[in-house]
Amino acid sequence: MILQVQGVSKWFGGLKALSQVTLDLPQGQILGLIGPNGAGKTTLFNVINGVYAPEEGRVIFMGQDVTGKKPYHVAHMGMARTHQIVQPLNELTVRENVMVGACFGRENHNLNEAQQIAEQVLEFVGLGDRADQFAGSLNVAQKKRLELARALASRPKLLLLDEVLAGLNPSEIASMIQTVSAIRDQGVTIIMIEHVMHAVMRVSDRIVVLDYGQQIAEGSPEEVSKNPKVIEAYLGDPKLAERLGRLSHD
Amino acid sequence: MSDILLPSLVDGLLLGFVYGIAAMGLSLIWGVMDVINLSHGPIIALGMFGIYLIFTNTGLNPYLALFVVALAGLLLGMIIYGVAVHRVIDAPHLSTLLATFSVNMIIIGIGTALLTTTPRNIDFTLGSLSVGPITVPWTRVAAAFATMLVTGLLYLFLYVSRPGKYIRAVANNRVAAELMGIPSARILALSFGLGTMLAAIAGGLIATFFPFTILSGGSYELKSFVICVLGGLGNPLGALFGGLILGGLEGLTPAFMPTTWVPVLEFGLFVLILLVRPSGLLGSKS
Amino acid sequence: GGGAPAEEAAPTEAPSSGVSEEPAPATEAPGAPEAKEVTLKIGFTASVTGKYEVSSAAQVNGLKLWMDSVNEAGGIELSDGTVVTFDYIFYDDESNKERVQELYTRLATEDNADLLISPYSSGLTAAAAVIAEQYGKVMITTGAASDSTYQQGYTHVFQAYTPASRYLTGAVDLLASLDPNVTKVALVYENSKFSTSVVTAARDYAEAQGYEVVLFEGYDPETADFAPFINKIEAAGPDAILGGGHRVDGKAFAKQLYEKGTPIKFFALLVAPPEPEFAELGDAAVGVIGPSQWEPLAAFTPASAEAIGATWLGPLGNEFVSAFEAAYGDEPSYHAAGGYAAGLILEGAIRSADSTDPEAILAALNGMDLMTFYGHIKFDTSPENHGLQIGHSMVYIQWQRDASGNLVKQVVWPKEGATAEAIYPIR
Amino acid sequence: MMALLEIQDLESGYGEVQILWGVNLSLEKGRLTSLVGGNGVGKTTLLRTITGTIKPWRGSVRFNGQEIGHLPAYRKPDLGVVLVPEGRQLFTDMSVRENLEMGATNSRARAHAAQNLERVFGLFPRLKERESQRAGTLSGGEQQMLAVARGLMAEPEVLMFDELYLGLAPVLVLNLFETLQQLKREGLTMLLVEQNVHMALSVSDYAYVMAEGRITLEGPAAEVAQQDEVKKAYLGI
Amino acid sequence: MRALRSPGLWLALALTAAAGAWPYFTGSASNREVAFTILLSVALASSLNILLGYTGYVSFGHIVFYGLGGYMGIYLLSERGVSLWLAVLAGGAIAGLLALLLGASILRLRGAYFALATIGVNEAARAFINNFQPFGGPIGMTLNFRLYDHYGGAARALWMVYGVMLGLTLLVILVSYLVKNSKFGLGLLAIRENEDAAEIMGVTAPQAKTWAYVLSAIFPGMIGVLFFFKNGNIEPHDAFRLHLSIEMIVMVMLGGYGTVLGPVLGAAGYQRLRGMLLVSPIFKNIQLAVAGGLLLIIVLFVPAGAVGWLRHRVPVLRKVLE
Ligand SMILES: Nc1ncnc2c1ncn2[C@@H]1O[C@H](COP(=O)(O)OP(=O)(O)OP(=O)(O)O)[C@@H](O)[C@H]1O
Ligand SMILES: Nc1ncnc2c1ncn2[C@@H]1O[C@H](COP(=O)(O)OP(=O)(O)OP(=O)(O)O)[C@@H](O)[C@H]1O
Ligand SMILES: [Mg+2]
Ligand SMILES: [Mg+2]
Repeated sequence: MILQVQGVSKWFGGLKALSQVTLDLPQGQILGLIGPNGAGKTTLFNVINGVYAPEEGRVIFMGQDVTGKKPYHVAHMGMARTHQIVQPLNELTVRENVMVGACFGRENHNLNEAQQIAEQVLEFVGLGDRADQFAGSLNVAQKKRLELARALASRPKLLLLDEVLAGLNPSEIASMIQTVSAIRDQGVTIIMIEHVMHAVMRVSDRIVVLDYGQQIAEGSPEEVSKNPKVIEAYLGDPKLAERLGRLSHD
Repeated sequence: MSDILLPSLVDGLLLGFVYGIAAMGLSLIWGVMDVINLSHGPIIALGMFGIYLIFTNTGLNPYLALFVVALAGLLLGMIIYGVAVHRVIDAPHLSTLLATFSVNMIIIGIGTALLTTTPRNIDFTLGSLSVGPITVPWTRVAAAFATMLVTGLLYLFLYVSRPGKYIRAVANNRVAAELMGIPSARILALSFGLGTMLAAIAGGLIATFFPFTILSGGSYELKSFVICVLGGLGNPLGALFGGLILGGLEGLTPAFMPTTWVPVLEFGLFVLILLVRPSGLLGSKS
Repeated sequence: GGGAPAEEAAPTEAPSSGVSEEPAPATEAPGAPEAKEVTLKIGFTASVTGKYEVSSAAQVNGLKLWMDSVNEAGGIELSDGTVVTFDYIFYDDESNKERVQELYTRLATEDNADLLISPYSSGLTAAAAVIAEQYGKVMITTGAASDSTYQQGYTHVFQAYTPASRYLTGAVDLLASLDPNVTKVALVYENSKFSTSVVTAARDYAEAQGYEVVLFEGYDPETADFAPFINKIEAAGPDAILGGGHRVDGKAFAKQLYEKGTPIKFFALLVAPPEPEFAELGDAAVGVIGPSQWEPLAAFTPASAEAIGATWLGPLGNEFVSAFEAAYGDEPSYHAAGGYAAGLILEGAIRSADSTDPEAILAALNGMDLMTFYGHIKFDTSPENHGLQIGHSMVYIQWQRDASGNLVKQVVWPKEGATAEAIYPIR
Repeated sequence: MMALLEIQDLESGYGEVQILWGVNLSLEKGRLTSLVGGNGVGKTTLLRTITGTIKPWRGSVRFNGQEIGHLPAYRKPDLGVVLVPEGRQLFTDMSVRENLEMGATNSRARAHAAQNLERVFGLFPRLKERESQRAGTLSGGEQQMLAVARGLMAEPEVLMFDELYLGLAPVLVLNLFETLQQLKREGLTMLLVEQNVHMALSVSDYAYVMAEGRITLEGPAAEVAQQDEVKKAYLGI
Repeated sequence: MRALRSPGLWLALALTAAAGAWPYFTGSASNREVAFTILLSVALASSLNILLGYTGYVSFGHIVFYGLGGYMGIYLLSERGVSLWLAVLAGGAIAGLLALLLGASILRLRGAYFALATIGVNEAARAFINNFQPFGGPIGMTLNFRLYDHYGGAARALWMVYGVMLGLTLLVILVSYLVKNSKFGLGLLAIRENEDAAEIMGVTAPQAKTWAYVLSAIFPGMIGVLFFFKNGNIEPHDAFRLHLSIEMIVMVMLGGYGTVLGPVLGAAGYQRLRGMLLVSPIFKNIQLAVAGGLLLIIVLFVPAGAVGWLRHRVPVLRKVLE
């Protein structure tokens, strides 16, 4: 198990954003994390990588208890993430943004190595021709790719992807899915938050569904998509869901 | 010693009101526009001279003159905003600091040339109020009342009135405010004007009981920084509260230790509070 | 620095020779037969901006008035026929130390000033003194009362003011003469260089006279609100208060002490009271005593010079006052008189040296025993305190109401110069 | 039918970089129009130019026959031209409720603010639950709901959405689908800018396709969806 | 080292060295004094830039390090009789130490609150020294003129101090450059742009910030000793003058924050302008207002600072102007 989340709860004032969430993640898998808006998915990421300390429960990463450890601590151990609401380093160039990931991530590269890694990774995500631009001048979709590039540059063991597909058109989604699979094939374990159902269903080995901070379902994509609780809370009316499914699978 | 505690506390608190109103101006501009107004001190001093000049030349009651000074402060602020700040409000971080610093230099430079640094005093008194061991000049009591009134009005304005909410919206996200139909440039000018108006009022009130020079605003500016932290940025009630704490502290400290230690304690405590409650005593936690 | 600077700087290394190598007209060979005119340049910085602006401006006005009167009178004629006139050059020091040395170095080297006057305030003067001494330029200090500057081994710096250590001692004497029964005094002071030196000396003096110092406490220089401090003073229950600091805080202190109705018999305050604008305090000013370097009413005459065997120089007090009023429109303060006196000191030194040679002027200053409208001038020449003023002493004024109810300043001490009896007790 | 908003030969960009190269587009009254196109082709830039956040370089923007291209951004909502911007642009330090109030600042919407508030709370019950929470702490999807709701509060005549569906859970996407139909029935003119080309084309009446700062294709949505180039480029088929 | 081959570094060093050599060529003590003021500002601004420009933390009270260093140095010189060299090192050390202690605590604060805390620290330090008798309390300390004799008399001593100042300034610029072009510097820049994101990417922000703070404090501490040694005396209000602190920020912003050359140009330009106005026959009586007006014009029309503006306007210069 590369990651174990054991009975994690997180409150915001009176709001219990996460309630006794438990999951185990074997190396090399892709875990899909889905659920309605405000279910606590991003919050779970924040707890896993140390942005928030949970009130209850433990997070164990690569056999070490990292509950309440700072984000940079887990980053050094090999955890990287992207942000749903993009966080570019605006007044640095795209390349420098990625170099930060390479320099301070798991492999602790020096500047020269980091620069080479940055070039590779930027090519990989399709931002190669924008390397010298300031990150602030990218548009939102490009910034999302930059997020991914930074995360990859740190050569992570575990990658947390928060809605990387949002804002991409279907053909772009298709290519991003390939990218994600390729990353997994390099041995990186991935947790992926997504609302683009057909994509999650296609790449995930397993899916966890959150609703109001509770784990309401867990299983293979097949199982989860048939789960009535999931259909009610997340997919909506089954008939419409079916139609939606058709639309997405065309 | 106990017989000096009460009078000193009263003295300190009364002054605290005025500190509060001075800080409110700084806090408003800082909290709302993210502009650290380094011309705050000189504007406080201009407020003092406003009252002084009106009073010595026309004999008008200082409290009536305060209305004139307030209005002039508002206009001056809007002009300063238009001339010196607006162009750089979107420029790199801190450019506005330079802009207001230049305004500071200009006001102090011209002010020194025209008004000299001779200490001035308004020969105006309402007598003193004596209750038991406490003797306080009425002017200070009046200033406290004026401050409460202004604070109340400002609070209502910011949190209830429409333009007040616009101010907070523009402060938070200018692009969005424009998209919602809010004329951000005008709103920013208004905010800046309000901030300087408060500074001018504070100066006017101080002038009714302390002698001053064109440079006297400096120490109130410094205290305003402290108070902003005690009360949290952008919140008028917080500023008032912070002012009272500072005033109370200044009043009581001399009873327990040499008076020269007041600033050590004041600023030491200030840093300490910042460390414990990083967004101020009244600010939201974390 | 490497070798180059030392070589480059060689001319300035030895202060005394540095000056003689200057191509200053003053040092032309004495044998020249026809009468020459020599213009000596006086350099200084003034606080055109910043907190010392007012006092500094007065000082500069006084100095200019002296210069104009000397120049208009055709200059100083030396026995060899040389006529000495003066010119000045000054820069703004902004009331802070950052550039004082830069500007004085410029005055001493670029501008070739022959003689220097100090900036206003002890702090700035201390920085300027390093430069004056280094270039071997005579500097008359005025508006700089601290004793410490004259304890650093300087040989070219001479003080026109009565030093801080003797600022308030006369007030103690005055109190003793008014009421032998008073024993409790409070010494309260601005926690800054000048006032701390003054009250520390005054405390020692008062204690030596048998007074009980019931409160000896400073307040921060930025203080505007004295109310809590006054409460503390009241609790200590002194009969007399001595101390203060500068102009703004002094005014605020006096005003609030009055408003609080503190029962006090005697109140002597530094710096603020002699200033004309102190009258703006109205009733709060009445009875306040202030030490002053000089007052328009002080009457030093050639006769008083003779009495102590000193040389007399310059105008009488009333002549100075009317000339000053004619030139600038208002009554001169002691800072203005100090500026004029600094000029007179230079003039006296040149006259007695009968030369413009810097060494000769220096020697004349060391031996100076001069009386002017400003009072007696004599310098300590011991190595420990060289340049310290030992001739001059303070006068003490008190604000009183005259017959028609107007506020006026009266000299109340020393007895010989007094123009009125001191009001006592004041409350 | 008449065009409520008519855009002709519009050119604009950032600094010296030109992004739009003569865009022609018109929104018929009461119709739901969508604008689709790949990443970075200038869709957002077009919306910013229409609202006045950036100034048009050339060309015209007419609303109800009146030229509005030169007006500053804050004048547009008064006319009824409202944008739900990309990246949401919420007042993150203000509460959910205050954000909604700020939506209704223009002169037309003020009077009906209370009614409209009821309505959007009906559409997004989650916002009602979070009424006094600071907008910046909402989840991504909740923020998107708030942005849409705030746009509706402005009582627009023309409502433009930049990436309406971004980050919304499927269940909400379906709800919004219904909502759009409802708004259309009420006579609202809408422009939908989307990456989700399937969704956009399936809900709208008319569609434009944009590439490299120009409109390359237009027509009824169903027809556009059948075009080979569209299928290839955007539908991933 | 790739960094040492950068034209940007050499440009900044060469400009400073050329300006610094000017008094040596003219042999003029007056020029030396002018240059000293400028170098002092360049060094202060460049040090501050490490924190303000690279890390994005606005230290309003940075002058506390200069003041404290100065006090420590003068104390050692006049009361303990140590040599100037030791005093300068001690000044730097005490400043660095204070920054280290403070860093662990106040660097947790963000944005405006950090700025305010630094003001508090400066004022508290000033007020404390004002009451601290070993350092002379309000009277401060004065150096005996004979002390300069150890350094060949006052004249030589001042040339020597100038030489040290020049060396120190070049060192600060070098350090500033090395920091910017190091991995450490990249971490600082990331913190400046978005501290939370930087931490998530693995930048150990608390540590990095603290070291940036310490670095930016050491030099002002050493410079303080030099200045007050030259000045001959030290008093609390001169040592902890908040105004100077603000001027440091102004200089950094004028030249362009976050660049190596920016603070150099900004400080030199600002001091030159002020220096010229002070001695200008026309303006000297209202020099403050005129300087303010000029500053305002520059700020309004070149808000990114000189270097920022040049980099923007003339992209080819980006390689040269770091
Ligand atoms: N800092 C915070 N303070 C208060 N409430 C918060 C905070 N952060 C998140 N919340 C609330 O916690 C809940 C969970 O938020 P979270 O961002 O984890 O949702 P999510 O599952 O990622 O949703 P989405 O799919 O919309 O992004 C939401 O209701 C949100 O409003
Ligand atoms: N603020 C800006 N400054 C400079 N260039 C920008 C800015 N915003 C966008 N751009 C550039 O303008 C081009 C068009 O961007 P725009 O955001 O209009 O595309 P879009 O069609 O909305 O793309 P997406 O579907 O990814 O949102 C892009 O190349 C982008 O990098
Ligand atoms: Mg989320
Ligand atoms: Mg877009």
